[in-house]
Amino acid sequence: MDINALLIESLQLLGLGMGAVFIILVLLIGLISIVARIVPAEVTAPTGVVASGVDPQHLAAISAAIHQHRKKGN
Amino acid sequence: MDINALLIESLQLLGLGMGAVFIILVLLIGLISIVARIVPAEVTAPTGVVASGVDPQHLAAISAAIHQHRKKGN
Amino acid sequence: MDINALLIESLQLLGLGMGAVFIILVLLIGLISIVARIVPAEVTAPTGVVASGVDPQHLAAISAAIHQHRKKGN
Amino acid sequence: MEQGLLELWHSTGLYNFTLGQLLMIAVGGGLIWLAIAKGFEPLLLIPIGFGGILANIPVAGIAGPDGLLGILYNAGIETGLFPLLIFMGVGAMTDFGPMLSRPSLIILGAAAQFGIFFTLFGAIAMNLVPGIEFSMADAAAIAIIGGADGPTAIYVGSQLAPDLLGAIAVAAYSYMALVPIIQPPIMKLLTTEEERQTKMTQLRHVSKREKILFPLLLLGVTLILLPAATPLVGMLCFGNLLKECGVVDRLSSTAQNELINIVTIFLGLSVGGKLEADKFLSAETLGILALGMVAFSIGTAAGVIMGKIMYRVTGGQVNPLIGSAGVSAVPMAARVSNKIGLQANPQNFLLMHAMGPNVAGVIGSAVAAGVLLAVVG
Amino acid sequence: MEQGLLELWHSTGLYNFTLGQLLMIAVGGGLIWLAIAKGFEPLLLIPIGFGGILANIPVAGIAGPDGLLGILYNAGIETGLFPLLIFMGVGAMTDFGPMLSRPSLIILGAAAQFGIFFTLFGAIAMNLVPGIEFSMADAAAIAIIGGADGPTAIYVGSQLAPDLLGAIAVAAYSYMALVPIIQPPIMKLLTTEEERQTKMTQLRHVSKREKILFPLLLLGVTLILLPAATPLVGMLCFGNLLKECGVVDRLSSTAQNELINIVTIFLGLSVGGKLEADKFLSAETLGILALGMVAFSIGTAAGVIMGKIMYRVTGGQVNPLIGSAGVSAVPMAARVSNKIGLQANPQNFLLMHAMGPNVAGVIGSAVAAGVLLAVVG
Amino acid sequence: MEQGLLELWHSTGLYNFTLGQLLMIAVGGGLIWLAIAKGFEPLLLIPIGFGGILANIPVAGIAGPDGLLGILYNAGIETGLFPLLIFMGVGAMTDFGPMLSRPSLIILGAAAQFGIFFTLFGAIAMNLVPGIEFSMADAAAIAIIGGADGPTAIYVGSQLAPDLLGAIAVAAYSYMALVPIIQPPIMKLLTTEEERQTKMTQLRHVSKREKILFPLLLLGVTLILLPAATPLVGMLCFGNLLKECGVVDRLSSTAQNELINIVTIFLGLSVGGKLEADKFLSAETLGILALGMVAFSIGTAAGVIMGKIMYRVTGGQVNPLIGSAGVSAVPMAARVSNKIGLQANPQNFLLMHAMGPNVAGVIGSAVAAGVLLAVVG
Ligand code: NA
Ligand code: NA
Ligand code: NA
Repeated sequence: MDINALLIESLQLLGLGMGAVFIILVLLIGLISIVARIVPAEVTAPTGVVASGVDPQHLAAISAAIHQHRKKGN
Repeated sequence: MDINALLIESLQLLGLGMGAVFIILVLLIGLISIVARIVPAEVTAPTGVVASGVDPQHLAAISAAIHQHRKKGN
Repeated sequence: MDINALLIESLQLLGLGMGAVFIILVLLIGLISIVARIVPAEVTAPTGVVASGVDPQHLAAISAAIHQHRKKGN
Repeated sequence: MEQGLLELWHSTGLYNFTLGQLLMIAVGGGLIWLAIAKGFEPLLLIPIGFGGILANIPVAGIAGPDGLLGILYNAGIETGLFPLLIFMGVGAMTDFGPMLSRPSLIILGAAAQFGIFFTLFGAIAMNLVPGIEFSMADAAAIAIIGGADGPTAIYVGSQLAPDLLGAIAVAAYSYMALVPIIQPPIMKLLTTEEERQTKMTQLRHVSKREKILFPLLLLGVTLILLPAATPLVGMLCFGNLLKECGVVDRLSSTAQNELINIVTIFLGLSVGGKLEADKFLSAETLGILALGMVAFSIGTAAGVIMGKIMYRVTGGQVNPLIGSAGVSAVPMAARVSNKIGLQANPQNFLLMHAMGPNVAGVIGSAVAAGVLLAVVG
Repeated sequence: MEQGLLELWHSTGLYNFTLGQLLMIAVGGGLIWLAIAKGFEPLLLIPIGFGGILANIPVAGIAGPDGLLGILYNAGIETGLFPLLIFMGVGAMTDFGPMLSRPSLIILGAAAQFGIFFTLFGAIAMNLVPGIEFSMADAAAIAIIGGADGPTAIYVGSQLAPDLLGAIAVAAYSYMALVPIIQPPIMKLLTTEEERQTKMTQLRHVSKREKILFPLLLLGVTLILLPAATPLVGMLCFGNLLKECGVVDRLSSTAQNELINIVTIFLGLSVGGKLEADKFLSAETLGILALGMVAFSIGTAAGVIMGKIMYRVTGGQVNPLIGSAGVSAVPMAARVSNKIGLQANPQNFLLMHAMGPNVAGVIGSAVAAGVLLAVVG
Repeated sequence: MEQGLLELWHSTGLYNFTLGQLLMIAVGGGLIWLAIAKGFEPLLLIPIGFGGILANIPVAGIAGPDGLLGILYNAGIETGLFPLLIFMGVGAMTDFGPMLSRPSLIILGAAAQFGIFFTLFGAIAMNLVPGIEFSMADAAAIAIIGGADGPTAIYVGSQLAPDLLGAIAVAAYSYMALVPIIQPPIMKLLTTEEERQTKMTQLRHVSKREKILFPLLLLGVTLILLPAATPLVGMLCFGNLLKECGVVDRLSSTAQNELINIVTIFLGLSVGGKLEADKFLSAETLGILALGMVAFSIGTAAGVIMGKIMYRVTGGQVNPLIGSAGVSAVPMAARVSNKIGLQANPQNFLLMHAMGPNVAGVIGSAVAAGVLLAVVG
């Protein structure tokens, strides 16, 4: 491939590349803005408790059991 | 292999498998019980000191040497 | 190779090996001594600051900015 | 210029997507959602879900033989390396003390493995359903879901039925997360109020030396009777020995922290790489999900029934509720036993008693895996 | 005896050295000196420099196919594994919050990628210089230096032009270290004092949920439009999801500490293994160093000019100085924006505002890498 | 049914055990016992002992080419990767300060390598014993035990005589653990009470810059004179540079903690995999054990005698007891010097003075390894 063809190809790539970068990042701007509007404001993040899959009373009971067990030996 | 032969083979495997699981775990129960009886009660775990391969006086001497060395430079 | 040839070869290796070890380590002693004389005495190790590539005022400004930013939300 | 544009267009996802891939990306997203919002085994389901998404991206070939997930799969899953290292870490994290203090309860961890072998039979029977065809190796790989132990399921799945591995891993971890929902109704159905109220006596003290000897004992029994189980059992014992011997704490700490974390990331991603559309979106997957549920339920029931037998034999010294913990799913199943026990009697703390069958269940399913690998593999 | 001595003499470095190897050992030492004494990206340049020394030791063959560096290279660079794992760690360390709080600034991170594509053109044009011959793949691999992102440059370089990898990596990390020297004159040249004094309003609060959704969003856009970028972007998103989801902290911590450290050591050493005399000591390397500088400068200029456009369009709400941060080089480039802003107005803290384009630049260059891999690769 | 039972019976250990395997399992258990109860180098001997047990389980093939230990061996020992990474970690953990503060003591670390080369001669001479046949490569691999340095012994053993590797590693680590028993009688035999009472003057201060330059200096000397030693010496220097340069603390910390721990686990297990009955239970192993003891004793004696020479030459400024530390076995040998010194004079703290020859011995045996690899390999 001669140098002229390469130069033309690289110019095309310049256009394609910057086009792709701008399309994807502009789309991202749009999506981020939409998400920011849709997602409700934070409500003291209840995810933590759900994630552990254990309710607080349960946790209390477990700690109590472990505590009792430890106290008695082993 | 037709389905009937497979079904029979899987039933055999059920027997073999549960048999093996029970034999091994029951044997384990026996061995654990024997070990529990043989192994002497804990004598304030002397393993720690043996493991480090250094007796306490020795350790004291080393710390003293390092301390002295550090005090004097480097 | 008969045992005598092997024995002679291993004796040669003894000479070669100890020679190489002594030459390299004696050379090292010399180089260490030269370096010890050339290298200037420590000047409160300024490498730390250079290494981070940031001067102290700069750091102060950054911390201030982060602090201000954090205080205001996010 | 047009050629360049065309090339770029042909390299977009839009141009190349199949419906199956889109569905699988949704499945991957669903697993991530379950993990984050519902707390479904996030340590595994987030990497698996994300790997599932990456594996179904057209053109990129991330799960192909030269892609990241493919390379990790070949290096760590096909060879068995990753699940065995996870098992070592599990060993280094497990305290067998509660089990050693009352070894008779190990029998509950044996009984619960009935779920595995019953499901093997069920999977073969499923061949009667048109469109489903499970070989004996497939059936064994599916049945191991009933072991309620992730690395064991992945190890056996990768050796016996790699094509089903994605579905098997997803089923195993999902049902492990669902233990608090699956087990209680079965436990209540099979026990009386009186049985559930049974208090258990306090555990005896276990000496350091007994704990050090245990992994060697377990390995000894396994290597004599069932060498095929020794890769799994051996690594569990090795990890546990590192933990208990007390002289290599830095190795023990690495095995149960950094090393298991690194391997978990790699294992999750590469298992997710097996969630390819053409393999996962099939009648077989539905069969696997159904059979996995059967396996968990039967295993739970078998454990509870053995618990009832022990309740009778010991004259009411064993609460049958701890039988369900024998399926493994450590420590979730033991917590469920404790919870149901507390509902029957607020002074009834079963957690440490249930930990015995719970960790025995891990051993039990590793032994079951050894039988399957020896006979079917 | 003489034979033994002769053998030993023939196995000394003295007997075997070529001038090129001695020069390259000096280059390796120079990189280590820059890293320690001048603070040039020491985390990478110390392993790269040391690897460069090891690679040029005669007889030992440390960078050969059976040597340590060769084995690491084949296992981790040729496969893409190491840069992708580094990218996962980067994702787990990156807070996209500042970018999400004002998404419009992402456009600055897009503009700065102009440096990459302009340099591609420049590299091809360099073929007019006698003695230099860059194929399209070579040119693309060199151009990516303008992305100012180490793992991206190494990933693209290893895929498109492995022979140039050593020089590309050295140029990329050296110029990233030189950002505080390269960028300020360009920034000052292109902006007015008034523009530089512009204060920016405070950032809005970004909720946890937005942060969790962002990596999935980014992966979604990328996989639809440019699957070729998904290995890089995917691992960045995976790491970031581990960090933000909040339920797998132990994996996130390992990804951004032990795992990235281990991989950094291996990656640096094996990239250094590509600093072999016959590959590095050539006109091409000088061309790469020159083009890398062009890429950084043009990228910086493009970012600042886009900043000036936003300054006009928004009626003076955007300080053009944050445009230069769009090249990535996180967080150095954002610090430079902050510093020049403070010089114009001591009350002008631009750091957090510049972090937006800064991390957007990472995404931008990963996308650019995807285009290059899709069209050229 | 009978067929299934028969299959299972044929797959038991009971059916398949050979006497040799049972003996080797006992040997593995014995190593673990020595490590736990007697404190014999537990970081290595526990993984090696456990690996030895796993390797001798019939049917399972854990040390075979598709088993866990075989895969780890091929990936990390055959390639030299594991011992070299351990050496990097050792470098990152070693403070060469005491050696730099009084470089003349390095000569003691050179003298002690006489143990290696004398043992080489002894191993060849052992061919006169019927039933024992050591090639020059075997003899060299055995002799390196005298280096009293684990990773060096494993590196040389894996390159020159992989079949003997198990026995060599076991001998090396066992004798390193036995240093407090092997060395004192030799030290006392060769020194007078007056010599042992010699107090040494305090060490000079070593600047940060000297410590940074040292690893580069050492690498420089080695690459010029003995490139064959640069894999080992190079990684030692790299690790030490990471530690001393002060700008890559996160890499240094990973090299001396997580990375070396992970590699230690893998290396120990895979070296243990070489404890196969047919290789280990042979006259050669007895020869290796005997020669290893000779190597340690001769090395100790050579170090002490060189210490006596320095005592004379310096007019009593060097205590000959620190000569024995030249064998390496860091830091145990230095502690032994200190202990014997204290017995002679309770105010005589030799520890830091002995650390100089001690770390010099590591360098000395790596150089000796280079000679063996260059001439014999
Ligand atoms: Na189980
Ligand atoms: Na960039
Ligand atoms: Na030594």
